[in-house]
Amino acid sequence: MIGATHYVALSLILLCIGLVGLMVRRNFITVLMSLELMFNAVNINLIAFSFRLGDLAGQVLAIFVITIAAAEAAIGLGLIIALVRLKDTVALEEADEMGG
Amino acid sequence: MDFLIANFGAILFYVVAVITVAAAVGVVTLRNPVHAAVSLLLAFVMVAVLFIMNHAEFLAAVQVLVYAGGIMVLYLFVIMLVKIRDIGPGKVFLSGIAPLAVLGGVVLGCLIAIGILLGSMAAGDGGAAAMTAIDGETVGNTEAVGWLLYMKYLVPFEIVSVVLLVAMIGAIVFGRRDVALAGAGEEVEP
Amino acid sequence: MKLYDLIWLIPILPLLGAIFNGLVSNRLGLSKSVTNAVALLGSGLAWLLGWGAIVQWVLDLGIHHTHVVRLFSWIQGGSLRILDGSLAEVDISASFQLDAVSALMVFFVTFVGFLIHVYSVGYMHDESDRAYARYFSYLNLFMFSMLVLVLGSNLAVLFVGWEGVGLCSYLLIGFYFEKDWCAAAGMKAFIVNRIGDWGFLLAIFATFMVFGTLEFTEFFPMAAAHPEHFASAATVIGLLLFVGAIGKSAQIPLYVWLPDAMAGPTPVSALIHAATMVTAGVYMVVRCNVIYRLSPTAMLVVAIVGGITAIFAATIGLVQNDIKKVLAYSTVSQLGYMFLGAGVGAFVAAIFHVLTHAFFKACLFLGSGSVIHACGGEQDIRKMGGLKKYMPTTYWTFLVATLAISGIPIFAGFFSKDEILFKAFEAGASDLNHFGSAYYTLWVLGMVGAVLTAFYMFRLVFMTFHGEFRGGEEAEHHLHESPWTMTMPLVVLGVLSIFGGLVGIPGKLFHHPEWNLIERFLEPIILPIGHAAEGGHDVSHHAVSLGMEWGLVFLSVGVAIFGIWLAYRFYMGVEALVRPQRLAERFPLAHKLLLNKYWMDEIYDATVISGTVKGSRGLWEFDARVVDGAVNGTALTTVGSSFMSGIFDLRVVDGAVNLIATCYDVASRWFRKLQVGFAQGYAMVMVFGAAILLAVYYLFKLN
Amino acid sequence: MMDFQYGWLLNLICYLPLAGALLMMAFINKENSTALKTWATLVVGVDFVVSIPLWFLYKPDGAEFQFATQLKWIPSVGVQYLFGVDGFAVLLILLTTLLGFIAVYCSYTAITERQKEYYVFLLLLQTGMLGVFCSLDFILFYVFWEVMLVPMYFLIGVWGGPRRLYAAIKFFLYTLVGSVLMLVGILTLYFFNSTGLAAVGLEGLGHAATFSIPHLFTIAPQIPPEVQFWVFLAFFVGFAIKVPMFPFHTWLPDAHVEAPTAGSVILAAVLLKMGTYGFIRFSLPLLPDATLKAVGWIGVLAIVAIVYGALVAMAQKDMKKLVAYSSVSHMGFVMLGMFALNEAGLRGSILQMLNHGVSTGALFLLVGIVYERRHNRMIAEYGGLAKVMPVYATFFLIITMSSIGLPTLNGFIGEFLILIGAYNHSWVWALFAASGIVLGAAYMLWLYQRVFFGELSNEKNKELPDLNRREQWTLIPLIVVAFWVGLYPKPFFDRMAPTVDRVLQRVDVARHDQGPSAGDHVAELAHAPAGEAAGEHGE
Repeated sequence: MIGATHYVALSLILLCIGLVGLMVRRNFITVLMSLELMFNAVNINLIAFSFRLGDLAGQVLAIFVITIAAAEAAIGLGLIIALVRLKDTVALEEADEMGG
Repeated sequence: MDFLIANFGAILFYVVAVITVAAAVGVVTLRNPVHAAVSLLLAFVMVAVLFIMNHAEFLAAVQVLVYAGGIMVLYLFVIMLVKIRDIGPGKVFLSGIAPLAVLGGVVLGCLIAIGILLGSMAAGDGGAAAMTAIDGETVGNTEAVGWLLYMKYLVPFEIVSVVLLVAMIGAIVFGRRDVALAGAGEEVEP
Repeated sequence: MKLYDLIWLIPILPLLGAIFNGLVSNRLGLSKSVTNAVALLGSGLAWLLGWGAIVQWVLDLGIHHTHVVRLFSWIQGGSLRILDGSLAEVDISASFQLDAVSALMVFFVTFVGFLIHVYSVGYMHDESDRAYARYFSYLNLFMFSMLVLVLGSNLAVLFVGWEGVGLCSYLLIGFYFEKDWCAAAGMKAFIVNRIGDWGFLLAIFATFMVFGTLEFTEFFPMAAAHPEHFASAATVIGLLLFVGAIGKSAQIPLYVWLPDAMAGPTPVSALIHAATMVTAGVYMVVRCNVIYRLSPTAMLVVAIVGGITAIFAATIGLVQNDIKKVLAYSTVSQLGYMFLGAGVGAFVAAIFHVLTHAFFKACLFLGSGSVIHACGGEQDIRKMGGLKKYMPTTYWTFLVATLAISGIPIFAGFFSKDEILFKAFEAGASDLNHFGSAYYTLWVLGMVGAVLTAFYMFRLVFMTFHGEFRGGEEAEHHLHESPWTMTMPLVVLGVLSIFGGLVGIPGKLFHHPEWNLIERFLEPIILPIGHAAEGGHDVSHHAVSLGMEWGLVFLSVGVAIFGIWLAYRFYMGVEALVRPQRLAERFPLAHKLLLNKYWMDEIYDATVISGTVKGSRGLWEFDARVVDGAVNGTALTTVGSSFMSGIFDLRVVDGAVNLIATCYDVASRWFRKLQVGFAQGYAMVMVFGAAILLAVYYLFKLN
Repeated sequence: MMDFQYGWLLNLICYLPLAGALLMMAFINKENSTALKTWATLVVGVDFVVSIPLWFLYKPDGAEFQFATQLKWIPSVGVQYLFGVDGFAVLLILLTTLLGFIAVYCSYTAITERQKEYYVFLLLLQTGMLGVFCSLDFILFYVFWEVMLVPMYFLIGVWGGPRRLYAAIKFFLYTLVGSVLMLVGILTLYFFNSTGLAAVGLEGLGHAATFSIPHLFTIAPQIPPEVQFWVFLAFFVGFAIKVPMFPFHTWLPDAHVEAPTAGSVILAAVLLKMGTYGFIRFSLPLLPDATLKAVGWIGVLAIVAIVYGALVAMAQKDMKKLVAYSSVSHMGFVMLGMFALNEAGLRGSILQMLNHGVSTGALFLLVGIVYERRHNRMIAEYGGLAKVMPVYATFFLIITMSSIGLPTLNGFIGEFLILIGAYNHSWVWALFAASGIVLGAAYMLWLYQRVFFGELSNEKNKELPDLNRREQWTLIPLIVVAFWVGLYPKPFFDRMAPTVDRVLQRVDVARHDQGPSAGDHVAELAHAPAGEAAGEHGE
């Protein structure tokens, strides 16, 4: 029987994949997509427990997460545009002006 | 066949899970951003299936509509806009740490898994319907979520809306050519 | 309208005179005749009205009737819960009463007062018009106060007069205010009297708390009706009242003001400091005899203080050389006799002695004033002598009064003083209140005092009027008899000094008790106490046999004659003045002690006065240093701390901020190297950090 | 409780000086000294005249507060414009208007600089003082209370003696500290009444939010003792500084010494009454429980003030300082009578407030008169003045006698009732307090002797002119009042009796709550052995 454990495991695997992608990819766009993956991993978790605990609050929270994800995507993509305009590249390591 | 019918839920889960993980790996590994985006789209749809399996029909719809329909279009649009398929060779430093990063991700994942296992996941599958009674009347998931969203979580909802609005404006501002350049000009000066 | 309904007018008439002379004559400098007319009219009308009222009162109402005239409600203090738990209204009315004892006092106060007004016309004629008006204004004001005192129908009104006479005494002692010592003497009199008033006030409050009223006609019967119930309260009230009497009547230990009070003009000494005001204490004790009779303790205290004062002052009087000082100590001594009388229960005798003393002591003072006047202000008897031939009227009246005070039969003083001494003996004999031995002792003191009195008074007479004049040639030329305004009162008072005592003949000795007019007259004020039959006083009448009584009379006469003989031996004849000197040389310490009045003034100066003054200075220092210092210290601390906090703010707070900033600055130079600006690197660090945290968490949790 | 008849009269009395001051500022040239003086005198004179009807119109058997005015002011927090007086306040208002007149009248020659500002400040001060006595709303009261401080501060600080700034600042800060604490007390009462004090877990009384004093009287018995205690403490400090009670008195000598004559007169005659007024109006009826508990302490403080003030006065070399310390002593009597908490004591206390205003006011006037001639207040500089200034000496003597409580003058009636009230409370109180009478005589007569008697040794004093007509007329009204009170005080008692009765009723509510022990206090003390009782109350 599929229990919460399975969902959690899946969610964990997705999260880790997203995390690794976040860390290793140089393409800003891909990095953002990895982030989206991580959001989805979280959402899976929320929904699975929402169902099992019979509490709709989890679903509501998932809606918020999706919304935030949308916002993040908008900002992130805006940044990409700006980065491209500024440096003509989507390589994340080029945006290192914050370095000390 | 009986096995299939009896364990339809489980089988469906495993199938969907494998596809999701595969799509996720694709997102991370595919060089071409367009391919990565399509892979991500697949992952989103699979997650939507998982939602349905957990009686979150409304959320599944949102997932498909917003993620698959909205956000992914945005990604693709940007990918098209910047026209950069490959970003060329990276800096030396980066190529050195990639394995380390993979190691870190795996280790953290393992540790979390240990934590989950240790946390004695005694809570079995309740299987409680994601239905709820409102005013003595059993209603559907969408309606229930709507009630909750607009009654109990109205304020967070509104705040999130504002965040979204701000993000939209922010994106527009970032997207303006002159602002980006002016900002850059200032940034360059020591 | 009967005259006794107008008794409130008796004090008011002199008051009007005082106001006119004080505000009009003094300010405008009107001539002396106007002042005279007003002042004499004021006191003279009071005299006539007073006597008229008394006569009508006796005839119409009889001496047993206490006639109260209530003018208006004076102090309304609301209600108070008194000791027995009931509510009593503090409603003190301005009211006057005429009864036997006030009648007696009014009788001689108005009369002697008027005589002394007349005398003052002659005595003060050298003063400037304004000072003259001022003097008569004060004198009239005194008459007002004294009459309020004796006529007041409650303790509060009595206190008005009590304080009023104190004020007038202050003003008149300080009449020659340009002389520092006169002003100081006035102040001393007032303040010492105030100490007595402190007791008096407390007595008033205690009376109210016990009886709920201050009216004599209300609380005396209450006390008399329930002697056991009010006995302890009577002790408290009696003793407190006596504190007032001690101050006003110059008894030990508050007698010190009276000798100094001789700084005032001599008629003032006669009127205020001999005849009337100082006897107010006796009057008050007699007035409150009911209270005293309830309390053996208070009686004994009164008797002891009186007896000791009598002999104490007499010893000082032995060696004084200032004519007025001798008379002053003699007054203190005689007042002591009066209190001794009151203390042994001889209230009538006490007030009788007040009466006779008023006559002969006023006569003596006025005589001394006449002498001083003649000698050009000289008061030292060592510089007098032989005045007999220059001023015969003064001499003869003076001699008569001296015989009276010495207690020679027929003369006024004999009857009253003998009565007091007899009662003291009787109290001892009957073991009054079981204090018999104490009363015997007091009787002995009184007898010794009588010898001393006769001695020092005749010493005064011999040194002043006999022998040779010792004041020098020039002064001798000015010697003259005084004008008639001065001698007339002398003569009147002299006559009274002879015959005044006849109102109190001890009729019992002749089996005619009714001869003792004054005892019959004053009998109504001695209210019978509860179970009168069991009282000690009635028993005492049988304690001394008639023969014994006669014996005592002869004893006291003999004692007086012995004193006179002693004085004659010492101060008359060829060896005059030499013998006393020899005696003084033989007992230098005793002589010095007496001459310096036992150093009482010095002792007071060194203890009470300098203690108060030094204490007040110390307190002032305390106030300036400590109390104000605390305030200023707080201010200073506030200012200082604000200054310090300014520095603190600049150095420490700002410094801390800057220090932290510097730390960060330095640290950031190091840490910035970690900040490569590579976002994914940060993510990696986060991942590793999270991993490490988790690992650590598990490790500890597992353990 | 309120009678609104003739309400306009009270407002007229209160604001007439303010209007006068404004007109003076607007229309009178500051160079025109005669016009300034005339106008100021006219204003205060008219103010006194219009205040006289209060004496006749006040109905002792009428409503508690008469001549009332009630208007909305700040409705959102319940602040009203509430004016009204009882007999007690009527007496103080008359005292204020009389002394205000005298203060202006005595300043003609004493003040030569910045006359316009001076008279404006005096008039403003007058409005402030009258407002304090008229206000029946706590906030309104507080406003007037603070308003009063400012002109006084300037009067001392600008027209004062050499150390005027120190004195002015000390006066201002000291009284400000007190009044701020008082404000805290007021707010506590307000919040307690309206919402309760949630912080200490007390229920409010559920009434509408209001600062109205008559309303607060009605809730007073329900205020819990612990709240009463703290509010009482806050009020006590505020009022005790103003009275001033030992040990808060040290601002007084400095302020008096440095203030100009009129300032001293007003300060002594009226400002000090604010403190005692506050006690009788607020502390006693509003906080009866705390009052009963504080009786012992305040009694002891009052007695200390009586004796201490008198002793310190004796040591003074400066006439004004001496009179200032005598004020401390006299105000000690006022406090003692008040806290005897019986009719006689309270009546005496109120009467003594008036007496102190009259006598000490007159003493400051008298000292001011020689100061104006000699510019020196040191006692040692004088001596023998009775020779050159006989009229002055006479006035001084009468006032001295009034001050030391000679019967037939005002001081006696007050002290007599205070002491009989104190005796009624505890004979030990009376025993110690009555010694103030002896000491009072000692320092005043010693002063009199040193200034007026003796030889006229100082050359500078030989030509001193006696009082002129104006100076005499500043003193005569006070002397008339002194004799009036001394001989026939009934009209005064009639007017203060309703206030006294009401205050005592309000205190008695708490006394009955506390059971019989408080009532038997008197009897216990009266029978207690002297040593014990002295130990309790002595020191």
